[in-house]
Amino acid sequence: MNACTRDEWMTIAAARLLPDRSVCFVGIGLPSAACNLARLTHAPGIVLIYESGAIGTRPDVLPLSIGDGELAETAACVVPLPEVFSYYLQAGRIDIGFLGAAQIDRHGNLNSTVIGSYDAPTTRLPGAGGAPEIAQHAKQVFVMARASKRSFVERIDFRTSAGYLDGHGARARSGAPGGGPRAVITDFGMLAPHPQSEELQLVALFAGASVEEARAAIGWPLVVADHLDTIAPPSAHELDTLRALNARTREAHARPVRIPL
Amino acid sequence: MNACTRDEWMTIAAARLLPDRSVCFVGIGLPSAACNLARLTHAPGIVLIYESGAIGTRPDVLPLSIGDGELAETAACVVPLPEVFSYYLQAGRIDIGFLGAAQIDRHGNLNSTVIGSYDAPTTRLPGAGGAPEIAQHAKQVFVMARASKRSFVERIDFRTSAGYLDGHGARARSGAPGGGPRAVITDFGMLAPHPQSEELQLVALFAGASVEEARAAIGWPLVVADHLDTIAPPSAHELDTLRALNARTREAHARPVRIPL
Amino acid sequence: MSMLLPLAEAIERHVADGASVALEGFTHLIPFAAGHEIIRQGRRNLHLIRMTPDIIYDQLIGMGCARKLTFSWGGNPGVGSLHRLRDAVEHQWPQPLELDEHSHAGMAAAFCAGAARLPFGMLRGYAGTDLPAHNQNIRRVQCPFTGEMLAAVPALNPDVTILHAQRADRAGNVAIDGIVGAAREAALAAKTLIVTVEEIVDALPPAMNAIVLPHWVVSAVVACPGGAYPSYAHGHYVRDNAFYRQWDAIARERASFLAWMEQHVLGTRDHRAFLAGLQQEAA
Amino acid sequence: MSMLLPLAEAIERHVADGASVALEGFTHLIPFAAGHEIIRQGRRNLHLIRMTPDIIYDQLIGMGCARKLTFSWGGNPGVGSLHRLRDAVEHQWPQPLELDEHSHAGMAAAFCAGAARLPFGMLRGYAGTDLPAHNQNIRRVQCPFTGEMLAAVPALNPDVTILHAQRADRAGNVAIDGIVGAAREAALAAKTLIVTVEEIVDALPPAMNAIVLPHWVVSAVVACPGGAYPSYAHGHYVRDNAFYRQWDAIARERASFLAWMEQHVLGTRDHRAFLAGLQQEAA
Repeated sequence: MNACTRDEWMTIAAARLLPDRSVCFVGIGLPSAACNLARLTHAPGIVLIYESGAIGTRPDVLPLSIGDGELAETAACVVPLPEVFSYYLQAGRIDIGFLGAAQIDRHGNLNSTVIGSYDAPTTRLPGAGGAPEIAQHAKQVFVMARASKRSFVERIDFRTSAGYLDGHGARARSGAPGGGPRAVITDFGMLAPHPQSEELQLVALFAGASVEEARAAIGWPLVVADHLDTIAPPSAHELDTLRALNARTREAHARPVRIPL
Repeated sequence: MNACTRDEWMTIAAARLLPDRSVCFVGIGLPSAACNLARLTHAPGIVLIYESGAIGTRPDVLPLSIGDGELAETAACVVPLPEVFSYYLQAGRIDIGFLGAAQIDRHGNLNSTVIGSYDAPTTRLPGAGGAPEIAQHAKQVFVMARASKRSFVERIDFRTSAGYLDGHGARARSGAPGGGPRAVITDFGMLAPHPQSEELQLVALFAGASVEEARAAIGWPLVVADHLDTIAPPSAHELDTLRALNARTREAHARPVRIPL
Repeated sequence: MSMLLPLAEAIERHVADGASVALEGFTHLIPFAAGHEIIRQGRRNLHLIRMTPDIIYDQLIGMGCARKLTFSWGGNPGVGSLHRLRDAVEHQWPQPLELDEHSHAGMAAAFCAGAARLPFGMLRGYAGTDLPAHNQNIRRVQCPFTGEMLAAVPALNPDVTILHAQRADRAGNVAIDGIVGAAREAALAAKTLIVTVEEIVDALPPAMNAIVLPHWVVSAVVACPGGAYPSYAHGHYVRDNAFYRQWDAIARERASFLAWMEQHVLGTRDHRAFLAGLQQEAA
Repeated sequence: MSMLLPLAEAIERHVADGASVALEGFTHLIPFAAGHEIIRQGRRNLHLIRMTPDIIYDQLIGMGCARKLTFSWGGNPGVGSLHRLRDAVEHQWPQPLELDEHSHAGMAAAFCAGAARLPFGMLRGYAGTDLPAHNQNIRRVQCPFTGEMLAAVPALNPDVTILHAQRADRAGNVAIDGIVGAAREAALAAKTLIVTVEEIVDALPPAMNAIVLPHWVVSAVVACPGGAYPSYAHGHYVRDNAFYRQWDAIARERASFLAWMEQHVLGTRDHRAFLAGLQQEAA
C-alpha cells in the first residue's frame, strides 16, 4: 500500500467516526468523500443528506457540487431545499453535520465570511451557506480542515457559525439544540473539546505525525490531552475503497461534456 | 326542455358569473357543479382548485368529496394542502371563492359553526374548513345557498367567515385583502351588496320567481334593488351539459364498489 | 429505523391512553383499519387531532375513546353531519368532548410549524371571525419589519401520527401517491409515526420528486391491504360513496351505532374480518 | 396566462433597470442563457437575489449590471472563489456592491414567506453568529405561546424571477424534474416569472405529485435548449465541470474576464451562438 496522503488519512479518520445508520448532512469536498467511504465500508445503512434536497442518496461518484445529478438519481427522494433546513435540520433529525471553514478558533467557532473587516474585507469568502444552522442544530458537528497558522487562529475575523462560543458551557447556556463540534479532523490528527473548558485540544495523531508538527500548525498554544491516541493507519480495504471512489470520481469529472447544441 | 329545477337554475346562474380563465377555489356541492359546468360551456380555460391540493383539475364526474381520486388524476398537479392555502389562496392568486353556510346575515357574514351558543350549541355544525380564509383572501366570493328564514337571518349565531362585517366599508377598513361576497345565488334569484351600505339586496329573479317569494324566504326586510333583473332561463346547451354531468356523476357514484379483500 | 409490525402490536405498543393522536389523510388514504384497532383495544382519553374528522373519528368519539378534538371541519363529506360528534358536543354523550377548533388554513400552518419544530405557525387568517374568541390557542404576532399583526397558532406535534399509504419497502421507506393533504406535515410533526400500507415491496425505486417518507422518520410500518376502506387508496380501490351515505343512518341513533360497532368493529378480529363482514352483509 | 416569447423579448419586456431579479436553481437548471441576455441588453443597477451566486452572477456583477446582492453563499462550487464578486466587494470594481447576506436557512425562509405573501419568514437560526450585527434585515420575533425568541427575515418578493426547466406546454404550464432547491418558492414569490425551457410539448400530462408551475403563475415561457449550460438539466445534459474549473482562470483578472465576455456574451447574438462559440473554441 503505497504511502497514503494526509487527505486520504483525514478522510478515512473522519469516515471511521460515522456510526452506521446515522443521518449525516454532507458538505462538499472531504466530508463528501468521508461519508460515502463510510457508506461503502462499515456503515452501509448511513443516511446521506445534501442540502440541495437529496435525502438518503447513494452516489457512485463523488459530486463536484452539492446539487449534482447523481445525487438526485440515487436519492430515496428529492425535497425542496426549504424542507431540508426546516423539516430535517431544524427538526433535529440530523445526527452529524460536516463543516469546513477558512478560520477556526480554539472553541470551534468558524469563519467562512470575511478575512479583515466585514465592510472592507481583505478577502471576501463565499459566506455562510448552510453552516450557521448546521452548527446550531446538528446533534454533532465534525469539522474537517487542513491546519495552518492562517486557519487555526487565536481570534477569528467574523463568527459565521457558533462552536462553543467562549467555552465553559457558554454554548449550552445559549440554548443551542445541537451539541457543537465533537471533533476537528485535520491533516496531522484530531482535536476535540476539553470536557470543561471546551477548548480544542490535541487528542490524536496520525502515525508519523508529531506534537511539534501539530503545535506548528495551530495559531494558539495547543494543549495536548492527557491521553494522546494514535490513529490506526488506513486498512487496505479502506484505502482501496477510497482510491477506487476517487478514481471513479476523477474519471467522471474529466469526461468531456457535449455542449448541448 | 322539461322544466328545470331551482337547483339547476342556481347552478347555471352561478356558472354564468365565472369568467373564462378565472382561478376558482371550488367547494363541494352546487359550487362544484357550477364551476365544472362553466368549464364545459363558456369557460374552457377556467382553473379549478380544490382545497385538497388538486390544482387546475378537469374532472369528468363531479366529486362527492373534496379529495376524490379523479380530481388528482386530471389535475395539472397535486400540491400539499398547506401550499393551497399559503402559496395560492393567501398569496392572492384566487379570483373566485365559493362558500355555502348554514346561516348568512344581511352583510354576507356566514355561520357554519354552531346554531345556539358555542359552548352549548343546539346544533353543532361541521365548522369553518377553508371558509374564513377563502372569505378573507379570494378576490371575489360567491355564496350559493337555498333561501329560508332559518338560513337568511337577521343575526347569525356565530361568525365563521367575514362578509362585509357591519357594512358601510367596515370590511375595507378591516384591511381584508379580498373584496367580499360579490353575489349570493339562491333558489329564487340573486342578492348582491348595495354599493354604500353593503347590505345584500335582491338584484335578480329567476323567471317565474317573485319578489314576494324572495321576501318570504329572507329573515330580514329584504330591500329590492332599483333595477331588478330577470335571469335568462337556462339555454338548451347549458341544461343538457349540466344534466349530462349530473347523470355521469350519479352513475359513477352509484357504481358498486368492490370491497378490497 | 422503522419496524415491520402487525397492526395490533403497532397500536398496542405506540398508542397509549391519553395520547394525542392524528389519523391524517384528506379524504384519501384515511387509516380506517388503525382507527378500528384503537377502538378494539379500548383506548381512552385520547386527544384526537385531524383537519377533517370523518367517519373514523365519529366512531372513535362515539365509542368513548376521545376527551378532546383538535379539528377544522367535522362532517360526512357530501352527505351531512357526523351524528356521534354532534351527540358528544351537544349532549356530552358518551362523554364531554373538549374542542380546539381552527380553520383549515390555521391547522395547516400548525402542522407545518410542528414538522419544522417551530413553536408556532403563522398566517394571515381568522380575520373577522369569532373563532379566536372561543379558542385561546389562536393569538397574534407582529411582523418586526412591517408592524402587521398576523394570526399565530401553536405548533401541532402529535404523540402519534398514523397514515395509510400505497406502499413501503422492507427498510420501512413509505411512498404516497395522489392527494396528500397535510398528511406529510402531520407525519413529520409527530413523535411516533405509524404507517399502514397496501403492499410491502422489496425496495422502493429512487423517488426523485415523488412523496417518500424515509424509513428513519417512520416508527412502524404495517402491511394492511384495504386499510383505508371505505375511503380510497389511489391506484388500489375507490371510495365507497354508498358506505359514506349509509353511515348517516347507522350513526344517527346511539343504539344503531353501538350495534353496528359491536358487530363490525369490536366483533371482528382485524381489518380482514371487518371487510369480510361487510362483504357478507352486502351479498 | 403565460406568453411564449423569444428570450430577448422576454428580458426586454420584463427586466427593467433597477429591478430586483432572482435567477434561481440550486446548481441544477441555472438560467445562464437568460443571464447572458440581461448582460447583452446592458441592464444596470439590478438588485440581484440568489441563494448561491455562481458563474452567471460573477458575470452579471463583473459587467456592472448589479448594485446590490442578496445571497447566502457566493462561490464557484468545488473550485473556489468568484473573482468578480470579490473584486466588487474588496475593490468596488466595476462599482460598489451592497450586500444583504444571509444563511441558506434564512433565505429559504424568506423565499417561502414571499411565496405565501407573508411579510416575514421565521426560523430557529443565526444563533451565535455575527451576521445579524451586519444585516439589519435579520431581526427577532417572540412566540406568543412559549415566549421563545426566533429569528425573523423579511420576505423576498423579487420583481422578476427567472428559472430554467426541462419542459413547458403550449399553454405555458412548466414541469421541473430533479433537484429544485428553492426555485419553486422563488418563482411563486415573484411579481413576474420567466421560465426558459429545454422543450415545448403540446400538453403536459397530469403531473400528480411531480413539480409543475401552472401556466397562470408564469408570465413568459421561452424555448431555449441548452439554456442552463454549463450547469445541467436533468435528463438533457450534464454539468460541464471542466468549464467551472476554467472559469476560475478566466475571471481571475479583469482584462481576461472582459475579453472573454466581449467574445462569448456581448459578441454573440444569442445562446445558440454562445454555445457554438464554445464548441469551436473546444474543437
